[in-house]
Amino acid sequence: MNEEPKTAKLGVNAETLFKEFREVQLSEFFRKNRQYLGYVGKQKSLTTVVHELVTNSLDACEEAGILPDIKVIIKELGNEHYKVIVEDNGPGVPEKHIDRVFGQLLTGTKFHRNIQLRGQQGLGVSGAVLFSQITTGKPTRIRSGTGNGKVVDAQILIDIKTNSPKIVEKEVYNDMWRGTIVESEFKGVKYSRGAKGPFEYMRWTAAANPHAQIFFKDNTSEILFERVVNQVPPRPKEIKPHPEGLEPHDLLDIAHSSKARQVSSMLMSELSRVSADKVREIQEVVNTDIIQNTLKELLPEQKISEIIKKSNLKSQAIKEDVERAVREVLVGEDQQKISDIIRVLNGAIFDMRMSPKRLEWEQAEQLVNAFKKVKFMAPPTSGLIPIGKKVIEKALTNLLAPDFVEAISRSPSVYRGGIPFLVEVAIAYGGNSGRETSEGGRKVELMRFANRAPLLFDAGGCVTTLAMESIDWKRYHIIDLESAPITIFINLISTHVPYTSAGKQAIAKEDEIYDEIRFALMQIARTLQKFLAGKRRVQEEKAKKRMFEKYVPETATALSKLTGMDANEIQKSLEKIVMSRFSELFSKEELQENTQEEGAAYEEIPEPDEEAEE
Amino acid sequence: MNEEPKTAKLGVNAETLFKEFREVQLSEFFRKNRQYLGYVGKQKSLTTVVHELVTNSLDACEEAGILPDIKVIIKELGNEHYKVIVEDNGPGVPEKHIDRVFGQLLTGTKFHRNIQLRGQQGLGVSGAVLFSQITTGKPTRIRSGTGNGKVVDAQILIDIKTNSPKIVEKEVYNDMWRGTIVESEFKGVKYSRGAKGPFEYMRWTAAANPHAQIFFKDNTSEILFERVVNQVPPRPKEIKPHPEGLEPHDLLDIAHSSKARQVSSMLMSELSRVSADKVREIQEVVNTDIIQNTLKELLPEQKISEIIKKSNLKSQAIKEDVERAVREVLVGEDQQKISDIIRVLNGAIFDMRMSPKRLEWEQAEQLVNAFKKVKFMAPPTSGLIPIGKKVIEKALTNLLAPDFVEAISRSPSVYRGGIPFLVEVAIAYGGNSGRETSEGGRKVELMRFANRAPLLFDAGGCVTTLAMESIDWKRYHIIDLESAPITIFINLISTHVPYTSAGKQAIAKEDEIYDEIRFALMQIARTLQKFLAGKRRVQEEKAKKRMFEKYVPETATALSKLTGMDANEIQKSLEKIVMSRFSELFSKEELQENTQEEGAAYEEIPEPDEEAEE
Amino acid sequence: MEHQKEIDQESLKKINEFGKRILEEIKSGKSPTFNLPLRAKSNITFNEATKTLELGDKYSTRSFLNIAHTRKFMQSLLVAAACKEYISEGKTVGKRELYYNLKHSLPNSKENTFEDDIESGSVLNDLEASLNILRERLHVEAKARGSIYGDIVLSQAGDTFDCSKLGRGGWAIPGYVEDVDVVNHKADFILAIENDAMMSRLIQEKIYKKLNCLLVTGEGMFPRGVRRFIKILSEKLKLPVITFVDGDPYGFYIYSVLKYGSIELAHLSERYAVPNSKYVGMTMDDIDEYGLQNVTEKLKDVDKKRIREEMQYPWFKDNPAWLRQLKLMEQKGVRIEQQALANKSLDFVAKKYLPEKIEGQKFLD
Amino acid sequence: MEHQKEIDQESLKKINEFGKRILEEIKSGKSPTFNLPLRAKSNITFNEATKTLELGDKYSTRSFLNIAHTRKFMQSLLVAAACKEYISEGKTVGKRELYYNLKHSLPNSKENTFEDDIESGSVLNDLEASLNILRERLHVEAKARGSIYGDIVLSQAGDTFDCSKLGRGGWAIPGYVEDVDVVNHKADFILAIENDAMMSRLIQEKIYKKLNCLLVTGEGMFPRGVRRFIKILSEKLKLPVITFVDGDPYGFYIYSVLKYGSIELAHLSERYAVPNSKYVGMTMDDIDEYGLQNVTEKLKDVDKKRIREEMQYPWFKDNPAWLRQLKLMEQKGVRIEQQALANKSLDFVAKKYLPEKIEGQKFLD
Repeated sequence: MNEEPKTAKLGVNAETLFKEFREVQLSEFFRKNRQYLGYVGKQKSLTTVVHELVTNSLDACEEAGILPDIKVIIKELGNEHYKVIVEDNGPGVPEKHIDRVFGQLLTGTKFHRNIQLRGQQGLGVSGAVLFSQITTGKPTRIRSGTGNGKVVDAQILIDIKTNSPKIVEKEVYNDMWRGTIVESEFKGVKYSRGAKGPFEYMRWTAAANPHAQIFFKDNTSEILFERVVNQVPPRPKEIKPHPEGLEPHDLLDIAHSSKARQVSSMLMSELSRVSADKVREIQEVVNTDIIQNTLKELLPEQKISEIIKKSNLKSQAIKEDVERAVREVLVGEDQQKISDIIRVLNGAIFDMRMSPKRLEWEQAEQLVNAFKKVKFMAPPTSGLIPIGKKVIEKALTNLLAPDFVEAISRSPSVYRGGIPFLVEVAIAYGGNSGRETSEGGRKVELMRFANRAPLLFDAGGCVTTLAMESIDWKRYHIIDLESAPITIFINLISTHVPYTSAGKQAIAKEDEIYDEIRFALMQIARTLQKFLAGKRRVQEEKAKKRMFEKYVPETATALSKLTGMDANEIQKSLEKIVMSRFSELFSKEELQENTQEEGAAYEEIPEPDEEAEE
Repeated sequence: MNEEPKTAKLGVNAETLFKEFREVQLSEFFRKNRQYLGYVGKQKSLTTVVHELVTNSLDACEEAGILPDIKVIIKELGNEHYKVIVEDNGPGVPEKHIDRVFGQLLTGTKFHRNIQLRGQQGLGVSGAVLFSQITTGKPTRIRSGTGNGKVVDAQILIDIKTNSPKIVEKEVYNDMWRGTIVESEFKGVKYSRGAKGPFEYMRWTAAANPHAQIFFKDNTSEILFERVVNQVPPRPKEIKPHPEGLEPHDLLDIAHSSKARQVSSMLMSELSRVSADKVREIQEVVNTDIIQNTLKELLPEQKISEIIKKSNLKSQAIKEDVERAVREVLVGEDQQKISDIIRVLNGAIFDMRMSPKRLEWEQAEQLVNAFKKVKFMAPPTSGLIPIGKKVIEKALTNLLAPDFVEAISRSPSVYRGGIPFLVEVAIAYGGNSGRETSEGGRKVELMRFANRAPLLFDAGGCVTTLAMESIDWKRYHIIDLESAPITIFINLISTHVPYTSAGKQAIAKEDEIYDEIRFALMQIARTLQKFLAGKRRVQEEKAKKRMFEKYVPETATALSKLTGMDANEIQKSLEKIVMSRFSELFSKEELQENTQEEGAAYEEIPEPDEEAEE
Repeated sequence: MEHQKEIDQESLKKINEFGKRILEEIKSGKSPTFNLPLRAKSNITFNEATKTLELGDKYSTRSFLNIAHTRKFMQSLLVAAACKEYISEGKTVGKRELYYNLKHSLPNSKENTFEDDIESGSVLNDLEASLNILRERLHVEAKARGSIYGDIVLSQAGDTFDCSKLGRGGWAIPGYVEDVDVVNHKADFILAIENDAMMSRLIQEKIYKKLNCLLVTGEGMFPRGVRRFIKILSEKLKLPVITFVDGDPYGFYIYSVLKYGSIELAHLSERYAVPNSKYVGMTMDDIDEYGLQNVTEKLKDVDKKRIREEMQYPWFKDNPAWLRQLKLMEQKGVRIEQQALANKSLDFVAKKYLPEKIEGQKFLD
Repeated sequence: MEHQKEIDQESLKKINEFGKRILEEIKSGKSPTFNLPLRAKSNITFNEATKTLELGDKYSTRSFLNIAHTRKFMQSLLVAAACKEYISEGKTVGKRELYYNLKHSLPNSKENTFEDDIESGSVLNDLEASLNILRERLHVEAKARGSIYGDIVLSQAGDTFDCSKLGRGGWAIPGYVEDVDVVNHKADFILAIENDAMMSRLIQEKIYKKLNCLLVTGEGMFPRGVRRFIKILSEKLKLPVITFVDGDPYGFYIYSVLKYGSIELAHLSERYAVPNSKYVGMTMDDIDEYGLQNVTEKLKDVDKKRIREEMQYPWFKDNPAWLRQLKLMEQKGVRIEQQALANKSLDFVAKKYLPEKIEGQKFLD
């Protein structure tokens, strides 16, 4: 088989092959791969549309500091054919941006910012427009006013071949109205009021966004989820990247676009948690490695250590200090060798005074490696805006009218070494908690959220589900969680939610997130256990008394046979003994019980951090 | 809660919010979402690199009719740091295209063509370049010659912000060499010789591409998978879309860019399996619907039916024919009404003579609906290039030296109503078939391929696995498939492989594909069963004879005790009886057996179609 | 002991013939074989006249040259030879003793003549059927479990003893009873009792005097030895047998095996079955008749399954009285034990229940 | 029968005192209680001097007003009252008979006094321990299973009978043996045999004459009644007991229960345990000594687990000879049954094995 392989008869050369070479636009890519955008399955596709539009509205309102007022209307137009209208009172989209916001994929304000938002990839609204267009051929109608007196009413399509907006019709008229209405049709989708449909999506949205007023209407009914708190959550702030989460290419990017003059000031101004002290520490770590690697072949190990020890690697004048150390340690050695070593070192030593524009990959890599060896403060959490313990409790009380509810908003933490997050967990018991079963009973319901946006699909592999299932609920006397009237609410807040897949419907099992959720669940479960125990106690005491009374006659008869004494008399004496035990006990027990119910529900729960509250 | 919600103190207007509005490039999107390209997990990432580069080489060779000669070299450079070199003898990339082929995402020749190729999305090679760059910061080195005397040697990066190529270095020198060498470094990846690593990937590639010569080398060893057949597979042809698989937006696209003058000729020239007859049939179906819908409110049902019956809806002069039918049916009715009806109908009737450029969404939808009601021939299969029964058998024999091998290349079929595919299935038994276990035994191995490209990951949900597991192997006397020395080979050939996810590692369970695989598996399993049965028979007869002999002495002794007759004599008589039974039998059985082994392995298997063979 | 000699002579004759036939086949160069009656359901019929299970005349043939038979063939000869020896030496052995006695490894092999006593037991069953001879008469004795009490004087192996003069206990029925003789007796019938504690109660209450009967218990399911003993007594003395067991599917089964035989031993029914047995209790009617509703036990699933099966038994399926019992049990969903009668009073069973039912001839048949 | 009267007088006295104490507590308005010795492992010790398991002096208290005790308290009084009645009337009852006798529903309730005989059995155990009196002496008899054979004349309930004159069978040992008297006997020891088929073999081989012994079998694990009977015989006649069981963890267990008592009945060890028992076989050494390698059986997992447990038994754990047996068994991985001796020849056990070992005093102790 080592002979030269023979080529096919029809030789085709490279030029011919590349005749059809062309660039493909993202819009065309997604047209053929709509599942990447979540448009897969008839039911899920419709829910995805609602999700994208509502998410966008809520984000916009919050960024502008407006209390959201959202209307969602779903009209059935025919078989698997629906119109979806989503209206908000947000800041509106300026006329000059409307076409690209709605008519071009991967544009927007969020993708490149390190900020906590529901949507993040700039594919949301324009993706919905694309989906509408490829199922109905029709444009999406956008009405938007920014409150400056002008309202735009436009019909927008995406030119798929070029990924650019195509305005089919546009009218601008005068009105002070502010807000956005998106109106779009879809075919090949299916509406259901079931567990994974738009209605349920909005109900969950209401639970996690009690500052929003939400109106929902479908072909058969309408419902208003009223606003529960009157305060807009603080605007999420952009967080500077934390050194621990960076990869070399990220750092290079930052360095090259920084306005700082020196790497040292670049690190301090562009990254979070990097102080002047830390810069010096980084410099020391980087250069220790560099000196060791550079001199490895030239000097014995012990000499290298001496040089490192004698150099002040944190110094501003690092090159001079290293040079001095070399001379001191090698004093008496061959002069030529000494100057060779100094020359080599000078070329390698990392000087924090260098310009960030000149930073190269290798150096960025050295810095990133050093970041891993230096201990930084946890990233700032000012960008994380939790819903807050009390607000969640208020929202769930309003929504479920439960017998028991408790929420925990945990302090921020980081995962994968540098990405800040916090979890909020709540449990509601009784009332309308849980999901109604077809037999009219109730079963447990897990409400999952990422940055307040509901996650309705792919519950199986989600860290929230895994954490819930990992709890030994029996320990908390919840014998059969599956069929308990319980709603479990879990919200992950993060600048970067680690979804398991492009579907953005399940959160990956990062250990730190898993542990935080578990911890919060267990803490609330303990309180719930106490609540349920208190409820049970009165019942039990009553049952006890009845039980003693039941055995009295039989015992009396047997004892009468055994002793010859009159059975009636024995019975009366025994009854007296039982009664006296309970007359004492009942008053005492009932007292205990009340104390428990008042106090215990909230004991042991630490006050949430100031920061975690709005 | 019905009061006007108060806005947050710091009102932020829309203009401020859109200050940071910008377009994001695909390169930046994938930089942040590399998992979409298969770069997830240290081991899998490295295998993905090899997959993308090798796939590209093979596709290029085949398109150019060249017998592929592929070299893959993996060098470990440090901890989780590797260099990958893939060299082919393909047509090469012309100098002017090199930068975009390797340095820009979503460019290439394949995406927009309806053709069977391993890679399809134009993200393969440039994705690998991107992955290299974001883990090492280094460019990828490309050397390519088209055999015209010039060779380009270039170092290429992707400008992530703009998704455009950046040539770091480039040299062009004179040489007649033809081929391409891609040389790239990766960090944060891991090489293993295990089940899902590059070595196994290349071994599988050799199994499904016996026309390729494959050389593989890692840090510890090298191996050459020799070419088994000396013929390049026919060049895959572009297949025109089949009407059954189209959606309205596809049809619009085709119509608007067609050079045909009329819709009728457009349908015939741009789609496959649309004849003039079929065009007339489509016209009839479309217009039956149109007439019914248009006249629904105006005429009684029975009159409408009459009109439809009297019109020759297949006619070229359809509008005239409809008008005549209306006049005939409504003769005697109010003239004004008749002309109203004719006017309305004239505006609605779909006339195949119209220009395709003028086709609108609604009409495209009408056509697509009609496509579903008309029966078309299955799509042409000229674009499907199977490996072929004999070639697979040759390849597996070469690779596994099995005791038994049989392959089936099924005839083409369609799934989802219009997408052509065919499956090729083989089973090898004995020799080096199966996978070696850690205890030195062997267990079943499933080799999965899509258009000859190995699928190493996500076996769980793949239709191949599901089909294999659905077979009741016990029926074929393979009692414990799991630990049998069996290799099952399944290759799906299709112009559009229905992957379950963006990872492109598992094929979705389309019923038609599932059934075809099952059918082929069962057919081969029957032959295998016969082969194994034949093998067993000789063994069994020998064992039988030994067994009879074993019981003779004991029986003789007992009978001696029972009758008083000498034990030795009884024993001799018994031995004679046993021998005479087997002297007859052995010659007969052995004869039968030989017949079986020669003939049976291939009986009952129909000759494969001409088309399915190369 | 003369008696014993006759029995043994006949057994030896049959064994010798068996060996001789096989030997002759071998001599003539044929694969040696022997026949045995098919003991499958398809070959078992219920003889309405004799009221016992009987084997039909289907035979199967064991052939040395059939790979599936070879080992069994050899084993059959081993057992036959051993039995010949036991009879000649006048010894009896237990089933497991037989196994151990014959177990050894085959020449040049790790394989044993028998790997467990299930193998030897099954060969013994075959031989019993093939020779048409009781295993006891091949000197393999049954399990010893159960006892007899009452006005009867028995003799065996030279001893003579009075079964009403044994304190609170009775005579422990041995595994081999072929040679038991009755010296004299005073009894009108035999009362076969399921439960040993009920036996103790009836001994205490001296019912054997009151009702003139012999008490026999097998402690649960009557083992072969006890059934054979009852059969011998009832035949020799022409005494009817009255069965007193729990009112549940298992009790019914004990009764039906005693009376009709079992499928496993259908080839020996005539030597085991006691067709003149009658059933006195417990019945489903007893529950209401005697107010025992509170001391019933719920049927388990296995009971319910058994009821369905028993409804198909040839002796039950056309017997309205028995079908009524089975249906009643299914309806009520309960069973009633013999000892439940103690709920009335300890001596209720002896003072009222048994006299009333036996004297009133309130039997199921 | 005078004997019987004395026993009953003492039992009645204890029961009456029990009732009286409880009545007085009720009269004084206290929650009525009674104590019973703790029958948990923590309160059971092995008395090295008497070689029996003994209860320590830890007590637990049953109190009517403790919700966990109330039902048991009532049940204890019911059983005590019933036993008083049985003794007075001179009747004995079985365990299950007791249950049925006392079962009825509580007033205004669907609940019964006892739901099953496990409940009544456990109350009976408690009462036995609390009153420190044998259940047989409360007239609740044990399960009747097992028999005796040999040169001994017994009397019970006015009957006198010779246990060597009972044919191939023996005397069926009844559940109540408190009143058995020995009229005369000719025996040097009692041979306690695990397996009833081995008993039959030894009767056939007339070993009781050869070795001058009484043969007793309990058909497997010796039931309470048989153990009590052996204890009475061995005490009255001052005869040593030699145990002959299978060489496996279960055989060792049968031996150890016979000799030392069981945890369940630790409170009654002095009335059951026979400390002068010795162990003659089967031992692990017998396998090689007598060439029985081919008739051993593989240990099951449950056997292996039991070996580990038995190594911890107080009477084995410091006994090198026994530890050696257990370790040998573990090493060999096999067990050896009594009947495996038949592999040598049927009479091997009687002609060679037992004479050799018993006359040579080759015992384990």
